[in-house]
Amino acid sequence: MATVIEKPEHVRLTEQGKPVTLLEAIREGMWEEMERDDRVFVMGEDIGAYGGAFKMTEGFLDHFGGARVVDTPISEIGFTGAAAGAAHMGMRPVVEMQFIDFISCAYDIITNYIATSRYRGSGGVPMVIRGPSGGGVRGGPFHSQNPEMAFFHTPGLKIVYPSTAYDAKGLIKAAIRDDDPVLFFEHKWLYRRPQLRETLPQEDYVVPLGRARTHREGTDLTIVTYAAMVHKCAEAAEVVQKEDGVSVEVIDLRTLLPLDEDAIVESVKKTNRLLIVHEDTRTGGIAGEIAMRVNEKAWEWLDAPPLRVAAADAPVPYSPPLEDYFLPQVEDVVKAIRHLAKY
Amino acid sequence: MATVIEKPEHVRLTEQGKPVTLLEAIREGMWEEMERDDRVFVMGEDIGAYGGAFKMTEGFLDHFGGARVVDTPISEIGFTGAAAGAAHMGMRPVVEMQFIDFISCAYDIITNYIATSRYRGSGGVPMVIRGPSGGGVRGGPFHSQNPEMAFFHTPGLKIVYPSTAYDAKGLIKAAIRDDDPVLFFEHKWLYRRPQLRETLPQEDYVVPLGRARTHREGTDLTIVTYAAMVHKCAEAAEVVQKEDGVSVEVIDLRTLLPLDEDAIVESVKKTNRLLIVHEDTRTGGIAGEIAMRVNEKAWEWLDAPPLRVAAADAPVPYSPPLEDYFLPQVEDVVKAIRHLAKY
Amino acid sequence: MANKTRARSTATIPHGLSREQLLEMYGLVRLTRSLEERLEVLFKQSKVIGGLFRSLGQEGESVASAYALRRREDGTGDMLSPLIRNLGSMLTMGTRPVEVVRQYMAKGDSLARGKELNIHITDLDRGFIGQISPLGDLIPVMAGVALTFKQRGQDRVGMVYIGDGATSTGAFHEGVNFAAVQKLPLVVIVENNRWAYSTPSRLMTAAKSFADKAPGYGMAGEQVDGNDMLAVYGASRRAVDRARAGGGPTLIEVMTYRRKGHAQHDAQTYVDPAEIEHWAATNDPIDRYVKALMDNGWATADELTAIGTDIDRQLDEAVAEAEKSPMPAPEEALTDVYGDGPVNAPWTRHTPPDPTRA
Amino acid sequence: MANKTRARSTATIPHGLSREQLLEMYGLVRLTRSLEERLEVLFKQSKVIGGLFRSLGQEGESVASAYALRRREDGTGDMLSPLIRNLGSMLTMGTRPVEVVRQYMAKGDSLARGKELNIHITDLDRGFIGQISPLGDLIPVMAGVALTFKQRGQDRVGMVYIGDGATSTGAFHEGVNFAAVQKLPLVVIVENNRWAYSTPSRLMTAAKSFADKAPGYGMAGEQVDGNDMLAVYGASRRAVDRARAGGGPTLIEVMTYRRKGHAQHDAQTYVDPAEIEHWAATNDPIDRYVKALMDNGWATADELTAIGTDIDRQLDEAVAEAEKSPMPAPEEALTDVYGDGPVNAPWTRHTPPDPTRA
Ligand SMILES: Cc1ncc(C[n+]2csc(CCOP(=O)(O)OP(=O)(O)O)c2C)c(N)n1
Ligand SMILES: Cc1ncc(C[n+]2csc(CCOP(=O)(O)OP(=O)(O)O)c2C)c(N)n1
Ligand SMILES: [Mg+2]
Ligand SMILES: [Mg+2]
Repeated sequence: MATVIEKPEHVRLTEQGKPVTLLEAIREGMWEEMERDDRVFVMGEDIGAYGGAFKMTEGFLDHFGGARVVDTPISEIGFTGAAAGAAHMGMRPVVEMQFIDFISCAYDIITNYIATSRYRGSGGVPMVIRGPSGGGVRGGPFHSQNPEMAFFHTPGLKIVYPSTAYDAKGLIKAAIRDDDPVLFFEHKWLYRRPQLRETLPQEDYVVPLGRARTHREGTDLTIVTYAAMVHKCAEAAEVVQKEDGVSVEVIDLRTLLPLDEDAIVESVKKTNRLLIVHEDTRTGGIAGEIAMRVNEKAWEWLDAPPLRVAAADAPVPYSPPLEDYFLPQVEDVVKAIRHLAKY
Repeated sequence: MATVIEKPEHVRLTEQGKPVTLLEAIREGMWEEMERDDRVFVMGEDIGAYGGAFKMTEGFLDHFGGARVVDTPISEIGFTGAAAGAAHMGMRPVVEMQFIDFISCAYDIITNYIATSRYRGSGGVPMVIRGPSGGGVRGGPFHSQNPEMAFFHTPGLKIVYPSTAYDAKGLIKAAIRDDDPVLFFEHKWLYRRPQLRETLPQEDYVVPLGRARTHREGTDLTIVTYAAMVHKCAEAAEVVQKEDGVSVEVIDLRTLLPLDEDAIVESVKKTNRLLIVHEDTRTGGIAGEIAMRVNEKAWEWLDAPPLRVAAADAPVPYSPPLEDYFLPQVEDVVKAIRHLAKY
Repeated sequence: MANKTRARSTATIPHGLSREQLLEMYGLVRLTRSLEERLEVLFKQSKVIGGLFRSLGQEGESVASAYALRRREDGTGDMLSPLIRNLGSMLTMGTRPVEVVRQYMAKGDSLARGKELNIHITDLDRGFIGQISPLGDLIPVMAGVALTFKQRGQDRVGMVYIGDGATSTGAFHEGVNFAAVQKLPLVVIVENNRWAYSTPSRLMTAAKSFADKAPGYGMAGEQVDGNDMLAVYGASRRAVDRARAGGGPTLIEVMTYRRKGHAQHDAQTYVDPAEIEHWAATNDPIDRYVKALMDNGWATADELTAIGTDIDRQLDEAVAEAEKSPMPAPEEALTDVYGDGPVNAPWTRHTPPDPTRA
Repeated sequence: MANKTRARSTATIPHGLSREQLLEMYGLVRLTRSLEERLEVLFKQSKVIGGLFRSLGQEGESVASAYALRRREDGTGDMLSPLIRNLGSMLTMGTRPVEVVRQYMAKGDSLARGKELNIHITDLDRGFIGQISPLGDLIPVMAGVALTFKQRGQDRVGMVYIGDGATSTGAFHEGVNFAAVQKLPLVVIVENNRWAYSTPSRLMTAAKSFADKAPGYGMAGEQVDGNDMLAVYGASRRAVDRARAGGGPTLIEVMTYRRKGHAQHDAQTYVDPAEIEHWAATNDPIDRYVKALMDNGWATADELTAIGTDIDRQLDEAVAEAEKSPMPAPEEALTDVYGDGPVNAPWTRHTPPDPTRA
């Protein structure tokens, strides 16, 4: 196929059987969806000739042309709203927030217009809003945020936050194919981590939305987490396995909304202990909802209180000693596991 | 004092020893603070000559003049941001959202600029953002919202949501005097409810932020709630008291952020059963955070799982049968109390 | 057949309109006013749930602007997004009165199934998209609609209304700028009715006119007498033609006046009654249109009366039909949140969850 | 003393400036460029944490605009809010180089105590308020600052910068409109440096100029050659005087050019190198200013060299001092969230909570 030949090298890695980073996986996923479905298009700031601040859409403009790779003014309300309008007309827009922090500028149009459209009778709005999220890169208060809880409380939205290259590709494809608006968060600390390189299936696949994944099996304690913390929790799990003989199961939520309650409940019924870990700040974080679901469905199975490890209740500070103190670290998770294991 | 003489009748009710509504209590509180402190001023849409959509500031323009009663264009970002600037210059602005739903338009500037100002080193931003909130008045999806969870997750903000006239007045005064930004939500279904009329102390008083109130004492079960639901819960408590002999304690949070963890924990240690009730939608509602705090501080005292009654996960529908089905009702609370009491 | 009933025509009809079209526009504007009057009666009978917004005195511009669009019923025509005061535009696009009454009565078979209020209604086939309350949001949304027309190479046009007050919103700015930069086929109608709720123009903008905003976006701009239906049609038509020809967006400021309060509860204490009276007496869009039709010999009094009688009958039927409509079933509160099925019912509607038996 | 060293003056100095002021402005713009060069070195040594933004080629307008303000150190002067590329404005307001270096190095004794980055710094006494990353937000904030000047009857003025790209934001629109309606003493400097990150002007606006936006807000507007420091000073001075006299806000578009990439990591692949070269060779603000000073006999080469030498020495000291500054203590991450005390430490820093013993 002519179009395949034209593909730049860096979106042909999977075809060549090469291991890809999380960033490359998402890029390939978007590229493939754009090839598969001419309703799909991308829109955002500096995504055309420049290829995006993180080079996610590098080569897209040349291949797909300006009608499907739309550079916008600095207008998060403007282009997010425009994406909704295009979706009404049958398109499947994927918009990029240059940094996910700026999604806050479009908060009204996302929660009030887009999320409620189907309910109000204006039809479903199949669109994806994606962008680089998360801390640990010395980005300071406005280039490090985890925005999930600003939207988790909005019925009508779906929220995805992958932790592996395989999932990232399968989930971005599922998100683009979904008939409802999906917020797709990409942890920038994971984007190019060599440890996350993975050889992906050559054939088309999706990872269904709304389904958690067991990242690591275990019998003594369940950790529910997502995004960058999946890897920190897995590290902690190794430590306690080795040093304490405690077997920890790590559940990667992958999709936060809708929440895979069944997967959580099932694991808790097996291990009887629950720790929730999120990089996002503590008060009002997702841990509460998870605890509440367990209260409702599996409280009798608990041998210890569900506890949490999270970032401190503060903006994300810039200076390394501050940010490291602010963010949850592996040793915090280890400490919490030990506490719960001997509870 | 000359100024007192000039006060319109409807802000002199307390002086005359008359019982006031929740709306009148807030109005009096603002008036008194403006008289007490010339740094305080009000700003918003249609708040001047018109006195605001709910007539909260009726008479203010005549008395305090245009420099302190500022009518604005339809610009939630604009006037909220301007309030922050004025606060930097030593003022204490109180801005009105015509309906609190439109606070979403100012989401970025509130969460990113205002909430973080002190942390970033730009100084505290003493300002109040207030407005009519809540459902049950057939207002449809954009005149019925409970916005608390959009902000509960933002360190740096305080959130107040009163349920009685006494508290409303004392809390608006405390909010205006506070050195940090306070979101002050006013349930419009309570605004003019005759049952809430109360004769207030003639002398100046404040209700401190961050402290819950025991609305009704009880020994068998604790309900943690706030705003309009306080009254629905009290009604449910009466029902089960009479019909089942179950003694329910109702805690009115009053301030959601910072959360009065101690009051919750103390009550739970006494009753050993916890029900959380909020009018806001279920997933990601405040119930989760409360459950998590109890997990952390009083799990051993629980004889039953903390459960919740909340609105359904949907936008607020307009038609009466839909809205009634959507909102938590007294009978739902009764049902939940009975379930927990015999757990 | 139309020829047979044609009145003696003394002036040529402007803008390439036919006499039939002039009469159709009359019917639409008359229907708009009469339907709102019916709704006001229903409101006073407490049959309208929630608020009611009147467009009295500005119905003409709604009808005349929308009339410039290519109206189809199969989703291939132009698209429009009406505000609460654009009932006339919606009727022009083909909304039936019974649909409007049902909507205001929060009925289960209304277009929004009781989930949304007043004329926040969408019908993609007939070409209208419902606004939501946060003002300005539909500007970017309609820019996106127009973007797809351009992406797809369709010669379709979008039209969106914005109040003088709502031009102050960030959404307006971002949406209009996006449309201008992308040269999208979008017509933005700024309805300058002198009031935003209780706020007069001078507290909304310091600009001499809202049309002055157009050069700041690099788009065409025009100010027009909003109560002269033919002038509004002409300006809208020019803008629509420009858009269809790839000439990009246009901002049209229509000068009109809101003669009623913001909504039913607003007693308009902030307005000099003489001012309202003046507009009613000298500058009513329907009066002016009727005069133009008669003075130019485009219609006879009898013809207009007949149209009016027919509308009144239609409205009797519409109200009767809407009154018979059922309210929605309570459980419908939980449907249509997502495309893949209803959300979980709140557990309190059933037995509370029992963590011992899950 | 100044008299003794005065060069032979052939032309009168415009805008009522003195020779001392001209030299002070030279010192400031030279300091700006040299300090950024130092920062670039520190960046390459990985001593700057996070990004680094250069204002190369546009330092002149920062200094010259800020220089039009009444600068005090006690919180009674004018107020300004600088963007990342307005290091020159901050230095003009009295920021010391060591403060800037500490800030970029994320030191504990920087003005933001390591909590915020680059030149997002506030000092209310010296009259500057730090921007935050979401573009446009400081326009309404500075409008509020100016509102208080008006409320308090103070004859103070606010100045705020906005990039060509950021004029597209809703915050810009709402803030400027608010200032115009309220006739606030605010000067809005639109820095048209032709780029917003990689986006050229034609993708940001379809307007002929950003100054064309002014009439749409009913405010004064002016376009000025941004690399002519005296012209920028003149325009800023007129706007400041107008604001102080109660004439309301002004929008000044300064025409300049961003010669470096958006930040250090940006290789500017989207720009024709010849274009950058052309600007560097023919239209550098410092070169032009030096030429004006010399051609008009307002300064001698020796004087300028002496100023430069002094600055370089100052910068050596500043960098050395900043390097010695300590990083913040980790626990400082939790302070200053609220005024009434630090937030609870995250429990994981201590023993996990024990619900059996609370
Ligand atoms: C963002 C936002 N802020 C406030 C409101 C409340 N509100 C509803 S209508 C209105 C006035 C609108 O005036 P205008 O835009 O001139 O339209 P008109 O009512 O005159 O047709 C206001 C302030 C709103 N709907 N949305
Ligand atoms: C609301 C928002 N969206 C996106 C960004 C990301 N961003 C940072 S700087 C920039 C370009 C700014 O261009 P311009 O306003 O022209 O200023 P300049 O860099 O040229 O000085 C962008 C898109 C942001 N900071 N804020
Ligand atoms: Mg209006
Ligand atoms: Mg620029």
